[in-house]
Amino acid sequence: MAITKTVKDAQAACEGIESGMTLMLGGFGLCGIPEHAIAELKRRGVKDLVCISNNAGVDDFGLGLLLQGRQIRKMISSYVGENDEFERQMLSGELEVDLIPQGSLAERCRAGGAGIPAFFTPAGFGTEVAEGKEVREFDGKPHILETALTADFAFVKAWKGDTAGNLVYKATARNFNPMMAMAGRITVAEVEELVPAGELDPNEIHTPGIFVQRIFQGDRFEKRIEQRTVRPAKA
Amino acid sequence: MAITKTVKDAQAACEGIESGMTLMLGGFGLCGIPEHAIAELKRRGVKDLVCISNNAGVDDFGLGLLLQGRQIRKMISSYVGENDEFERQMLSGELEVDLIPQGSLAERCRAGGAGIPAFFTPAGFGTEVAEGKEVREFDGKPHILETALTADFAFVKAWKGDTAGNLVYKATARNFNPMMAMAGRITVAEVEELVPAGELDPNEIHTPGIFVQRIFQGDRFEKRIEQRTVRPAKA
Amino acid sequence: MLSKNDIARRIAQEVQGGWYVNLGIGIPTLVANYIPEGLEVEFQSENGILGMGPFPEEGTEDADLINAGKQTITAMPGAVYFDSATSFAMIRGRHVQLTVLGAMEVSSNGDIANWKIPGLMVKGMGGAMDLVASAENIIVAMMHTNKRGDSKLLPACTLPLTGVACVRRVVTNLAVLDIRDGAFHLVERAPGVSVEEIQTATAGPLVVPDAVPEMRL
Amino acid sequence: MLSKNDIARRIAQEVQGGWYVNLGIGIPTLVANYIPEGLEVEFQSENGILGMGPFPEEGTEDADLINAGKQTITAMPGAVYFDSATSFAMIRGRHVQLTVLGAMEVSSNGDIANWKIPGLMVKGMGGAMDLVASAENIIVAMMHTNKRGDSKLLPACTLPLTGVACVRRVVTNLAVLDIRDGAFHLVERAPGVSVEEIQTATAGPLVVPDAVPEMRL
Repeated sequence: MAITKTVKDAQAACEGIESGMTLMLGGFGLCGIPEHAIAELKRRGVKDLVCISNNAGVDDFGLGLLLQGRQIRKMISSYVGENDEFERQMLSGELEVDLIPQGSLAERCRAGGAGIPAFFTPAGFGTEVAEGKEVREFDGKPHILETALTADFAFVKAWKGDTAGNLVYKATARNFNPMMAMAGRITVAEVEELVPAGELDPNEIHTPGIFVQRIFQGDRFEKRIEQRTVRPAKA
Repeated sequence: MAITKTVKDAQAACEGIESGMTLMLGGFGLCGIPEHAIAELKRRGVKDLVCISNNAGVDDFGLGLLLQGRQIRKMISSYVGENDEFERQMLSGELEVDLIPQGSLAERCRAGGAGIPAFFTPAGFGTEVAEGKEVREFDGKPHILETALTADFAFVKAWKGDTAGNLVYKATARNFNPMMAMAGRITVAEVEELVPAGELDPNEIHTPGIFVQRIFQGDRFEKRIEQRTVRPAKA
Repeated sequence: MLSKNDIARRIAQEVQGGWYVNLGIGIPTLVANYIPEGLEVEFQSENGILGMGPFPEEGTEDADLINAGKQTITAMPGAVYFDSATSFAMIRGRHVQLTVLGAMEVSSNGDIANWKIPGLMVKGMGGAMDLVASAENIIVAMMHTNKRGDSKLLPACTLPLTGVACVRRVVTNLAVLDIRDGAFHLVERAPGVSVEEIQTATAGPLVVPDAVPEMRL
Repeated sequence: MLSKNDIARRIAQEVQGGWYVNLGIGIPTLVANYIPEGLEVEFQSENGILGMGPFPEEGTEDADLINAGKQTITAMPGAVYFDSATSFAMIRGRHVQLTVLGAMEVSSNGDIANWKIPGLMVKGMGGAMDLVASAENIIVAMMHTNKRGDSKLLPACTLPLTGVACVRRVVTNLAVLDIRDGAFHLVERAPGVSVEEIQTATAGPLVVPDAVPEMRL
């Protein structure tokens, strides 16, 4: 019988979060971010967080909300443009930042969830990223050893989910969510539509429920667009 | 515009196969195996093959057909029971066999397709599998370094596919097919149903077409069941 | 003395609600039959399914839906299919709470051998090495002695190993035993089996407490 | 002298049928506009789509469908979505035939710097380091000189590197140049631009053949 993962709301889903914890947050830019979890983290006021997330939101949405409240001690990201407050805190030294290549970030999260403690990748060889890391040649090409990332809590956002924690993402809102779901000690999924176990096609699930400990349906998603680029509508 | 991968049949799909090549073949037991490619390999009579496949088929189906014709020089597998001819050739030394843990086999194929030349895994530490391999502790636990696998040709079997090479597998017939599709220099997909690009939901594709170089619709799949276990039908 | 079904029945008692469980081929597969109705437990089969159900009704079997023993199966509501890399990500990443598997030999430091008899049997390890290297909670289900009557609970394995220092508990036709501090610790006797019988059948160091309760099935 | 659109137009000439192409932010994005109708080329965006199409018609934009520049986009027939790990498996595993990206500096041994100006700009490398470390065919699209008029084609990069010895070809507003044997090799001049102008604007070693054809756009 399927294991029930449902919790009432973001507040219940964040039970046990403490200052100083390491969190993963899915999303690329503002696309596919766990908005409700971020709002709840802001409400709780937990501090000294280490946040692993590809980006850092914008000033007034996404992780920018936690930066405003100085709740984040350290960011582990690949790209943090588009956020003035972030840049200010980083350049002033208030915020610790570990910038790592996007593919290595994705793979390190997957590795953390998959019990692979380390792997070799060519990305970053010969750059700052390689400093202090083991270098080894394979097929005559230098690679660096990267280690797995895990988190106390991982927050992901999906399109549909079922009570057993199975998740389906929509379009490019998938991005980092599946790997982060794997790598969280406690993984919290917020979904636009929550259905009973058995309603999703088992062949079409992106994240198996085994990776998800808590799931809830968000009551309203803003899903803000960062760069609205369009062409004229045809008559 | 989508890149067309369609070829006429198994014969066209196997163009360029030569004796001595390394092949990957998807499937678990007889479930999800590339039947048409195997039949074509038998017809061509190519020899000295290195076959990477989780299993070796049964005496008269799957890779057993190539074993009968002594076409395989070496098998890289995790489990090879259920095949008398295999056992005979292996014990007599006619067939070289490299047995590796199933999870390491899957991950090594994925690594080969993903440009990860090597990774650490706990599987096999302290066993024959670890002989000659680097051992390193992470979090106080010993791991061994495993390297990526690639192949000259990878043969996979999917349920549905489109002309751009996108694949959807059915149920547990997915198994090793997605990783092997990634790891083939030339990946050949045989599908039960081939549709025009655009007909599959882009959100529900298991193997993106970028990993597939040739695709064809098989004219009849036997899909033999290895262990038919049932309970009485309800009245 | 327990039947194979009784061994499975006893192991089913270990299973807790909320657990994902991987059952090996043979006796372990039978464990699924003894999980109480309504207990929230999902079975993983490493070939690519979570939420494995019973065998299909005759006539509904599907060649594309099998378990790791290559048997036709069904999927429960809430089931999910995935590829082999994802499957072992679950296993290696310790997302599976319990692994039950068979063995040819188990040693008193928790080593297990179950994949090879040199020169005789070479079926391969399948997923067993990944499972034993990763699982935090491994129960071995097996007969206490082999067909020749020799103990399968040894001071050290004689066959090629599947994994080292990984088995926590062994359930046999004679007893439940825990492994710690380099010894087998007798936990329960099978109904009607004496401590002496267990001692005789156990070649590895065996610690027997003052009271050894009989199993309740 | 080429406009940004002309640079993109010239790079589009390099694209062959059957190729998967990753276009970076800025000038590279414009390349998609100049691919001949009917050429079988698919664009990958590393945030998780193959088969990226043009911007959506006004009113049909979808917050869940963006490219790596975070712009709303559409999907072509045959498109597919995937996660970031799979996306970089494609890139690292050399399944993408061409990568076009911008740069702040390129050196004559093929090093590239495009992610950081110490103390001033710290946006991060995004996927650029994975792309340049893995792609077999990298074209840099950029202006020949920066806003202060300094050459961006240098004997050695002064900014923190994105990758080493990886750039094969550079297309600027002045010229097409190949990189080999530690030097820039002039391949084509922009219409109306003299070899002397290119020599003046190139700080790194430049090899000029006897005849330098003008680009045809």
